[in-house]
Amino acid sequence: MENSMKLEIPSKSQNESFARFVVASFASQLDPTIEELADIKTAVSEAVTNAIIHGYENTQGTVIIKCKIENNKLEVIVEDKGKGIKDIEKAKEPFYTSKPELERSGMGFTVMETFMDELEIESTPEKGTIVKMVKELKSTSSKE
Amino acid sequence: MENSMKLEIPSKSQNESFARFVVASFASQLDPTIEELADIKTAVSEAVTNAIIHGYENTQGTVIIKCKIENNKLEVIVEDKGKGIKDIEKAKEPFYTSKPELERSGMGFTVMETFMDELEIESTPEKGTIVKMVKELKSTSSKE
Amino acid sequence: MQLEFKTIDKTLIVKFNGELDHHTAENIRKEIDKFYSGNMLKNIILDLEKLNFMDSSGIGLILGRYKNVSQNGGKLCLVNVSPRVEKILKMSGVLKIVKIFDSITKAKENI
Amino acid sequence: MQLEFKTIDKTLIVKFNGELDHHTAENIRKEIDKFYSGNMLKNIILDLEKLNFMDSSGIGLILGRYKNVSQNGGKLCLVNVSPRVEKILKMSGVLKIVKIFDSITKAKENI
Ligand SMILES: Nc1ncnc2c1ncn2[C@@H]1O[C@H](COP(=O)(O)OP(=O)(O)O)[C@@H](O)[C@H]1O
Ligand SMILES: Nc1ncnc2c1ncn2[C@@H]1O[C@H](COP(=O)(O)OP(=O)(O)O)[C@@H](O)[C@H]1O
Repeated sequence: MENSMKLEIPSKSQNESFARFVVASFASQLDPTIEELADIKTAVSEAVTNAIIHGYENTQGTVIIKCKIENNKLEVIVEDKGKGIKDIEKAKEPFYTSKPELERSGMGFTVMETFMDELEIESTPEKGTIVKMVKELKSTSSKE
Repeated sequence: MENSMKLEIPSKSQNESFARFVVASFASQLDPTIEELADIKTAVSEAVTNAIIHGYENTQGTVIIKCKIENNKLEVIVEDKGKGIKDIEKAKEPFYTSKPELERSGMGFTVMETFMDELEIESTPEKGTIVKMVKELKSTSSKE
Repeated sequence: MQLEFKTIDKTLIVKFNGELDHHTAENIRKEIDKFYSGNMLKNIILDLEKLNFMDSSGIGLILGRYKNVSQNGGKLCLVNVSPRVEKILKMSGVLKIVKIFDSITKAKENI
Repeated sequence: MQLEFKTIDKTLIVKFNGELDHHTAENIRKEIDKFYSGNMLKNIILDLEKLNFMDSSGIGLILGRYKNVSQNGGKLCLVNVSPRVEKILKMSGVLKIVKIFDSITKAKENI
């Protein structure tokens, strides 16, 4: 099966739930387990939240979410044209956050890595950030 | 309340249900009644189906769906870069269909007009079609 | 969309469960037509109780089955039609030629 | 997200109902802190039975309440934690300082 979609939303925090809901609903054509669906929702929530609070720092911007299905693989890309990440390795460290005052835990990237099979971060300071995640769905492959 | 979103999907018929689902979920922030939500879903289903079967005639293309919320108004735009409509007035007539062999009823635009408050069609042959629909949600306005 | 087929005498009863749009209509049409002609049936009753969504593709589907059944000297009836589906069918004038009944029993009495 | 507040002695019990993300966390934080300090309470029990979704914003929320309660000489406990939420909390090490109990009764015994 092959399919794709692209969603663009303004960087408002109320759209975090909408974004993960749309991706989950797109992913549901792969017939995921409840657990897999929750993994995807959580990872998308992290990436979209980061785009909103770190990328755009609560200014107006557009968050772009691209999804692709190929066989039993779901690829999710979350993109912002915000301030970017200077040190990606440091950003990925558990507990590192640049916004402790917002009660961020610094665990966003760790959650994405744990719940998805692949995580790739591309970022250019003052240009923006692209987070690519891949999840292989076991349910479909075993049914085929 | 103000919000917006843009969704792009390939012109595959399996995406018809996904498209109406996403728009309904976006519209749900206006707290619509079940009836209003069903109206929106039905109208979106008609417009997206038209883009797929008439606009792209089952060839590969992209269907673009834009939604905007302003106060208690939902605007939905469904766009394709397909073959376009030569005679819009004729196309809007009940029972007119160019694809009777597909068991189309020619009632798509009539359904859109009935279930939404405004319908605007812009089309250029060989360039594509833009269908704009507006629905005013009673539920929200009465709550404000 | 899930379809459940049942026959009583020469009448095919089809229970719809799911959403009827252009995408699902294609398959529904094929399955109904195959069952109908494969079993040499005459009438069709469509039970729409569990039809959660229908757009104008439903009009075409119902009219198409009406034509097949009529050519065969049979009747097409609808049962358990929600107000919403009825509204769409009314718009199209389908209800002038296809009748709605409250129950399968009543539909059968009228066939 | 809907919050239900209850107090027993100096303990605040908060029942979560809905989804905890960055968007809802802001409001949850404000409401809990207001109720906690406004009523001069000491301990907090968070009942997560009806928490349908939580991302890493939940870690920050729980740690933040833990700090407030600790400064006040009180304790923070969690009850009815789903395996999924527990997994996220374990990742972050929160469970080394905040304890999970099976029921509100058990949590209260341990305060
Ligand atoms: N889209 C982004 N744009 C800019 N900076 C980002 C982005 N995503 C993450 N970061 C940086 O990486 C850090 C770590 O991110 P994360 O692990 O998700 O933790 P948290 O969101 O809790 O801070 C953030 O604090 C921020 O400095
Ligand atoms: N997006 C589109 N691109 C090209 N032609 C279209 C499009 N939408 C509608 N049309 C034309 O208008 C006619 C009427 O559309 P409609 O009322 O929805 O009925 P139906 O889809 O059942 O044919 C179609 O048969 C087609 O010729």
